[in-house]
Amino acid sequence: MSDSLPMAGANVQVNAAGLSKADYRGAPSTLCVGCGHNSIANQIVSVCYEMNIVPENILKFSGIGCSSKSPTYFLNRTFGFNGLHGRMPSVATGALFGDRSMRGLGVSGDGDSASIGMGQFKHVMRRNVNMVYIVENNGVYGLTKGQFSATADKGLELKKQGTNMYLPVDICMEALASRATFIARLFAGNAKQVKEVLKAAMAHRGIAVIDIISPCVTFNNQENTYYSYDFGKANEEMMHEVSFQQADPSFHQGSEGSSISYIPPKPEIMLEADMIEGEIREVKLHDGSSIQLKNLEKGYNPTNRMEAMRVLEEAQENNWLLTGIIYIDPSKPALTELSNLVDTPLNRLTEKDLRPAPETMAKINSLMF
Amino acid sequence: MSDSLPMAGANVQVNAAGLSKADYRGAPSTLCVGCGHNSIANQIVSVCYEMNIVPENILKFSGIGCSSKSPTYFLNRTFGFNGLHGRMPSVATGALFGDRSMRGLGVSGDGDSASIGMGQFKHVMRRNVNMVYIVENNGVYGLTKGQFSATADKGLELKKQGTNMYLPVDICMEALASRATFIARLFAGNAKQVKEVLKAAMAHRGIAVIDIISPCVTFNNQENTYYSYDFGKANEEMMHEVSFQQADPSFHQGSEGSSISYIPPKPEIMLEADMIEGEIREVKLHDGSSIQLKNLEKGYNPTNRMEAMRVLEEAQENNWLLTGIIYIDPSKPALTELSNLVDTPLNRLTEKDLRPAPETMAKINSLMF
Amino acid sequence: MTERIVNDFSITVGTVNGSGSSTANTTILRALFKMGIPVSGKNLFPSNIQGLPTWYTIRVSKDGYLARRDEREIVIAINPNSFAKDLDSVAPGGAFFYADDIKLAVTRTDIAVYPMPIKSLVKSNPEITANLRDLVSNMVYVGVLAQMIGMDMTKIEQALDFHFKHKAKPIALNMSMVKAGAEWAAANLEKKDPFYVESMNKTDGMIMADGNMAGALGSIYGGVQFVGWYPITPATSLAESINDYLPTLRKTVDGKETYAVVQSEDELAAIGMAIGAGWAGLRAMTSTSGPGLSLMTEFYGLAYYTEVPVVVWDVQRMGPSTGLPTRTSQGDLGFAAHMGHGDTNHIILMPGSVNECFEFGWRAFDVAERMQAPVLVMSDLDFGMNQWMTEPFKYPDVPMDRGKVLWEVDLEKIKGDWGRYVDKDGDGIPYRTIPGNRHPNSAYFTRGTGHDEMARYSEDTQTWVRVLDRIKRKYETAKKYLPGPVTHKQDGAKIGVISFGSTDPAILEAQQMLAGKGLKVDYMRLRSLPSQDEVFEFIGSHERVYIVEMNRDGHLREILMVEKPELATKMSSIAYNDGLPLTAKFVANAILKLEEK
Amino acid sequence: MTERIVNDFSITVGTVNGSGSSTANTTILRALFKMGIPVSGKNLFPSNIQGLPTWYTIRVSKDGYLARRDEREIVIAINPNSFAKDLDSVAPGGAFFYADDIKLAVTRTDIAVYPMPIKSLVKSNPEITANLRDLVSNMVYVGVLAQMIGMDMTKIEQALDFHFKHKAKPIALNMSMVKAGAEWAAANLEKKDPFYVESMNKTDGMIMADGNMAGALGSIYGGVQFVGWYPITPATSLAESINDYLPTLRKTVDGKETYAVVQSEDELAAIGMAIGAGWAGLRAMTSTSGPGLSLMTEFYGLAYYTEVPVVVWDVQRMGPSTGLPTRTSQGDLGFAAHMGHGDTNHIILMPGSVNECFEFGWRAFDVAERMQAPVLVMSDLDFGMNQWMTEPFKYPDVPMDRGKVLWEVDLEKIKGDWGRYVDKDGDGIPYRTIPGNRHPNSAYFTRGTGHDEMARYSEDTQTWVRVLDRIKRKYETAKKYLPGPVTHKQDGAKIGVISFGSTDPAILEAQQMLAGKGLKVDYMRLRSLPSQDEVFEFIGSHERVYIVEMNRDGHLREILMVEKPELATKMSSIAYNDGLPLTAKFVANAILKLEEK
Ligand SMILES: Cc1ncc(C[n+]2csc(CCOP(=O)(O)OP(=O)(O)O)c2C)c(N)n1
Ligand SMILES: Cc1ncc(C[n+]2csc(CCOP(=O)(O)OP(=O)(O)O)c2C)c(N)n1
Ligand code: SF4
Ligand code: SF4
Ligand SMILES: [Mg+2]
Ligand SMILES: [Mg+2]
Repeated sequence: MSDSLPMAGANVQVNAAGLSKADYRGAPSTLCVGCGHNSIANQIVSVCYEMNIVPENILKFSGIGCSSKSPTYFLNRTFGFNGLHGRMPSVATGALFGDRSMRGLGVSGDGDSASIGMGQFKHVMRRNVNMVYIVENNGVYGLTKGQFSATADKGLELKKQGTNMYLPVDICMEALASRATFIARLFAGNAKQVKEVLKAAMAHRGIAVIDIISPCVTFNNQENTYYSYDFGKANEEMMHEVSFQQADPSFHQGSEGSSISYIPPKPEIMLEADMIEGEIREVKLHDGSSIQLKNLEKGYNPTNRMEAMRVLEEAQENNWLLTGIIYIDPSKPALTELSNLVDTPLNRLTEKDLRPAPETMAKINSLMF
Repeated sequence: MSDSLPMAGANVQVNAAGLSKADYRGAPSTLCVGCGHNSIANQIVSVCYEMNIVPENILKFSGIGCSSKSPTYFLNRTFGFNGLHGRMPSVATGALFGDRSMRGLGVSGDGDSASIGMGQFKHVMRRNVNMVYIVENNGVYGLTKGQFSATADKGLELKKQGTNMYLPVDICMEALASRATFIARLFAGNAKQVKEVLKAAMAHRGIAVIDIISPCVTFNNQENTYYSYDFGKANEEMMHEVSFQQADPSFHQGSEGSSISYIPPKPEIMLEADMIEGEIREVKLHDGSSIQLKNLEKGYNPTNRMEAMRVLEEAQENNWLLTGIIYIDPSKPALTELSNLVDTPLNRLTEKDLRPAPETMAKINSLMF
Repeated sequence: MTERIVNDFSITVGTVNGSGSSTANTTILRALFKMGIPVSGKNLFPSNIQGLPTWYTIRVSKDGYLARRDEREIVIAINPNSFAKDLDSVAPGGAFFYADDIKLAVTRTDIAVYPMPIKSLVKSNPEITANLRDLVSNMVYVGVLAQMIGMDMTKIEQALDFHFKHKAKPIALNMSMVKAGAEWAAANLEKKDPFYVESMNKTDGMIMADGNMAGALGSIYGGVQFVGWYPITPATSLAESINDYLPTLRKTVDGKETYAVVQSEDELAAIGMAIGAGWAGLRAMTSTSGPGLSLMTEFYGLAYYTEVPVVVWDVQRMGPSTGLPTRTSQGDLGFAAHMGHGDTNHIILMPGSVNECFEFGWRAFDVAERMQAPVLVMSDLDFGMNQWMTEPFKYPDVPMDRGKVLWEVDLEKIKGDWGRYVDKDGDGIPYRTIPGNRHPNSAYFTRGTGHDEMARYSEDTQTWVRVLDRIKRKYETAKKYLPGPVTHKQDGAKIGVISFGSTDPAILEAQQMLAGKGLKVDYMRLRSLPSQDEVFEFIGSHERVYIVEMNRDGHLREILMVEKPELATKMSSIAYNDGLPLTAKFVANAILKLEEK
Repeated sequence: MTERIVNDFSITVGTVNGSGSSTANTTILRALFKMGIPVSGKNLFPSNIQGLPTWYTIRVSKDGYLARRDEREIVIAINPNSFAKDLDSVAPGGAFFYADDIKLAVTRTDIAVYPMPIKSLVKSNPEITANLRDLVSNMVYVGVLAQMIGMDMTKIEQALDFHFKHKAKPIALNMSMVKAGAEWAAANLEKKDPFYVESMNKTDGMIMADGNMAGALGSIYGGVQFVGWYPITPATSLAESINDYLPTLRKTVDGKETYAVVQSEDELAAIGMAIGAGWAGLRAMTSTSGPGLSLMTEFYGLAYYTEVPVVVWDVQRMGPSTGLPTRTSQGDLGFAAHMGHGDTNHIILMPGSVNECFEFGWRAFDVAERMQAPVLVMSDLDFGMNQWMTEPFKYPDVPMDRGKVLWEVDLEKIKGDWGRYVDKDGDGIPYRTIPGNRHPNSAYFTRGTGHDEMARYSEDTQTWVRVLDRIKRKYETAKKYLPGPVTHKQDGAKIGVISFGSTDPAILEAQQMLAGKGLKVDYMRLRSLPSQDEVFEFIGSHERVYIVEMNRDGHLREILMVEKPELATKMSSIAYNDGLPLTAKFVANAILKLEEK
């Protein structure tokens, strides 16, 4: 309704598009406090504001999952389609033909893209669809309460799940194999880098795949929640016992095994200082585990596929979370540019453009035997 | 019926398993004369015979396509499941738990595995399911009469399809990204190499992905059929005009555009002499185009992932069809070995093994509040 | 010899898949059509590319009956592997032509038998090089047949001229073999059967086409803008024909395209893309057959609940499962009517002729955009891949209906006061905006999860019920936008027949057969679901109604019974499906048998 | 004050998702149960993980009624965001407990109002460190409530003891807050409402469990050997519970496993794996909900036509599309009955209690292997995720039925003379061999394409019809292997009610309500499809029959009408679904209203 639309008041700061930051907001988040996905949504708002993007010139897409709920939490003035689990790519592919002046902005999860959505994910990259494709990667199915996704680390232990036996799908390696034209890996807690790379991705034509490690503060590695660094050692055992109705696979099990009674609110994990090129830094997660962030080296050339493979392999061997723009190929035309479409957006064409002239009918009939 | 079973007679040659070659045969092929898939089926028969494999110890799987029809044409005495388009991996994954002493032998196509089946294909590799997974790769959908598959070369032209705009999916690169434990690429016409590598694949534990280039003599590049090297130049134009009811995208089109009236039988393309390591050889196809076969270099180490990526990239840049065993990792346990299964095949367990004892019931009930 | 039987029999050619006989068979069909004789041609082919037995059957019918017949008066046997079966299949008193290089015994004496020296005639023509022989050899039987039943040679030449697009060389080459066959027959064969053709004028103003091409052209005249598709028999040629014709019919003068066709990686992606495009304001479609339709289930439910216009063609083949990919069926109806988990109801268009395949091709978009709903067009293999005589395609007689769409100007007029799922007009159909609309109030969020009238996420129970009930109401409204049934009455008939789709010619013919036996029946052909009142009035006003359909379980009857339980006991099912197009005889016998009870 | 109302009211707690109140609520439920009072607990939660309003409602019923009630006699408000709504929802004369740190006005005067100083009580306990406060604060309202309605403190302690598996520390900690609440209430609150609990013995010998755990245990006692699954609410805990219990219940003495559970990449793979395993002779299953079921459509049709035993659990949630993932429904029935393109018919088991979830857990495998068919077990969120009082699980009373399987010895006996799809016994069920059988005649080729009795590829029309008709016959045979309906009669009743699944308690209660108003109804609960004759005898012997179900379109009625058109007009639909479990009042009122007409 018209009154729900935020309008920039007289003394509100506006960008070059004449819009205030409020014009880029979404609905309030219903995700967990501290979820990495929230900070990404915030960065999207900032990026669009700072880049003076008119929200109506974007199309939002997502699949199903906590991550896929995100598009509700940014860009209220942008059309959005929250589709089916794993099927964001196909919906986006079709929709972006409607008006090819629009850029797609998709948010998916690791379950959504690497498990059920693997096929569509691979093919949308191959087609170089004109969209930013963010994978909010937490190695877990958040919305269904903590099962392994295909990007879960081998050896990870989860309640009710046991130990993950498989090596993780590497989103960036998959993107390389499928010849995505822009590939980056980021850590949600590094807001500055997220913002910078998102800007580059928005400016790219064609598909920009961004694998953002976005820890699930509620389920990932929950087994070890009591090792969490900001919880006092003294209360560990107690917290554990009190907070979870355990799913103990033994005869002593309670009967409500699958529900989690209490989820302690946690602050978002954010880097305290900027990282420089090539730097390696250890970041603690809420569950007490840590990740090694490594920025790409200065002078790294992201236009060389072999190099990209090399750094990904190297990072994997060293257990680094390599961040930055890993590969970029600005030369390949996006899908909508491969066809020779009329200038008018297809969805503004009218009967006159779309229905062949009456004269053609007789000609067609004459071809039928 | 019992009389349909071929039995080795008194003076029939038998292998160490006491079986004659006839015991490995399948039904007569209904594929086109000269189809690469036929020669692969023949090699499978030879390999199993020569390796003294008891046919009942194998399980055959396939999806849908000309290639996926192949399992009917070998190993009549082997259980087989011709499932759904693109879904061979899941059926095989479940079935191989029935009796884990069996090895799976799957035949799929490029459409079946790289288009509709991409997701399952990627995940079956990640799980290291205990099967040989052959992709009979012709860059085209044979059974539906010649559309581009996801492995079609960029720039390829096909009748009714126009020009392929996308880079091909590289089956071996995908296998590497998904950490398949045995990866090879072959050319169906190099019977000797197919046989050798198939033997190695059968002997491997876990998944052995074999990308076999297997030209579709009927549809691939059919536009250029009249350039075919063994058809006299003089008749080219005539042959073309006479043999196809053209699907000319113009007003002059006939009305039965989609059917092909006549398919000239063609001999299978087979190498005339063995190739040596590192050799590069040009092979002409029926459609007049040619491929550059390159055998892997002597001394190539197939246990190094980075090396494997390098040779694949290099081959791709040089337009070589690189053949041989590209990668192998014999150390990873197959899926059925990851669990600690009982020795008896699961499908031979009886009620005694499967139904918990009556005493347990009271105990379970006592846990319910 | 018995009396001459003119223009009323069937010709069946038994040949080998991929052996090139389709040019020959089409030439016979086309020449007969050009002689003014109503014909229909059906290809009974295996799910294989080359080497297996295939039959092509042509019905020649002075009365204009187009249904398949089981009886084979003339059989031409070219395939040694099906020779015995083909010989067996000739109706007593019929004629059997065969390639004389097939060294098998012809044991029957109740038919006329004509060996044809195809191989030697071809070899004796010096113009034909070795590699062309197989190709043109089929033309010999065209010539022999033409001579024996009296086909017009000039019409054969015209047929070849059309087929080879006026290219002199192949026309001459093929024609030379036709003539060789005819001359040899004239010189060597004695007519021993009663079957003849004679020119008439019953095909004037008619065309021949297959349903997939018709559907493709219809879609183009309906302004299709986006096609996402995945190959599957027998639907493939629909999308391929769209691809073929689009450039000529729809490119702008400066060669730019007003459409996009994407061959997707599978059917989930095909419909996903089409839904995305439909949501973004394009006339969007996909085409598939049974297995693909099953895969589209989840997305179809999404389109239903999010109210996205999209057209899905189901060119049916024999299921369940992979089934018989090259056999026809109407077996998807029951599934399609309930497609998607949860409560759904769907709009289904059911063309009953190749001409209607064209018409529903464009109309489907009007319905989809008007109703903001997925629309399923159910064709089948018989329509889709066979040649049918039909009325010429008619240019759409109504302007495009783009439904309730609000663009920038519209929003300005109403001051942006708008909600995506508000039922402003009380007909269950809300208004929609289209992505790309730059009005700051235009955007809304589309989701398959619960939402309220403003498209906001909602888990409120009453909102859920309200929205779902409103959608149901929308499908009531739909009835007035859907093509109604077509009725063929007979004075004083007390029993009725209801059917849909490609059974039409068999039933029309059966109606005459039954009338011949003194049984009058009224026949109503449904063209869409949900059904209009008319349909139930028809049922109500007859003593008994037979619902005829090509499936095992009688799906249409089930649907109609559920829609009107009061009339359930009036409806009897005649459901049968062996993969072949229905015959009039089957229908008439089935009705007679049930009437006797 | 009015009269005491004992053991007959509802308690609803309005709280925040993820805030830890589920331990508190379960403790109340369990303590009441241990007091011998029939209870049921239902969680009404949003599709989110943390932060949104959630309600937990407990029905206390001396008469043993387990259905949800709309009336809320006691409401405990902990969530500021739903405070107003919660306050509004209290029935006149009811009681409202709330956390006194919520600074909102309590405006109603027709109810008893009890503020609770939760925060300050927790803070004042020195044993509770800051980070534990949120966790245990919910125990305060347990204590306050216990004091005010007279709950037995020892039962609460027992409940906590059970919950925390006899671990002293958390038990003591939580109990201290319960006591603090109770003591504070005793000292500060004056009883102004009429609601009390008193111990009774009506839960003796009963258990409480949720349907997913019951189904999981049932599957394990049914010998499940392979589970392929993909997470989806509300089905997830079924597979997870199997995973939990398998090691204890089914590992061999030397720690080896007799089963495998694979979390697949999606639902297509989940059912594909299960079908592969079922084909290979394992008792195989998958579990899912609506969207997953839609995705399984193509594979389900394959299992139907290839005759592979496999069990699929559909724990229904609200559809169409993603719908309301945390709300209950019976809306998948119509779709499931026709699942898969082409002609199909399916076996559906419909448990009507948590106990039957256990029973059908094992029975489903017997049916699937006996019938060589996919079997769908339709549960729903209300069963799956809520706590139900139920009879203890009963150990299977019949040995496993592995169906018609031929191993090596069997084949030797019959000299290998065997065909996979031969109907040797005339009941439509063929014999099968299992991969791994080493007899040289054992192997056959399984395919979704046309096949003959020997499992050979076939496109022959008659073969196709024969095989498909035989499969249909098999489903006639099925009826005798399926659990029949359960009937609750009332002397002299002329009208009947038919239902299935989790509506059972509401209908049983409605039956009593109606009897109270002088309307006698017989009630039949269906437990499987296709339906046995008994069902139609029931319908035939009543003047009218109301088919009650939780969906919009009345799917069960549609199915029954189609099965017996002669009785169609006797069946009226009472179909309603707002995502909440049905109430007796709704059912009784709906029937009364229709009876008045
Ligand atoms: C077809 C289908 N299957 C399963 C589900 C249930 N489901 C909802 S979200 C989800 C997983 C989401 O995981 P991910 O994409 O990693 O997102 P996250 O919640 O971790 O951000 C699943 C399995 C569904 N909605 N649809
Ligand atoms: C769900 C589904 N979609 C489409 C088809 C139709 N179809 C049959 S085979 C095939 C392509 C096979 O291509 P490929 O795997 O490359 O095998 P080839 O015939 O080339 O050997 C398709 C699309 C089908 N059977 N099922
Ligand atoms: S469950 Fe995990 S992924 Fe989902 S919102 Fe909470 S923290 Fe984020
Ligand atoms: S169509 Fe191509 S792939 Fe299929 S059988 Fe013929 S040659 Fe082989
Ligand atoms: Mg995730
Ligand atoms: Mg192929």
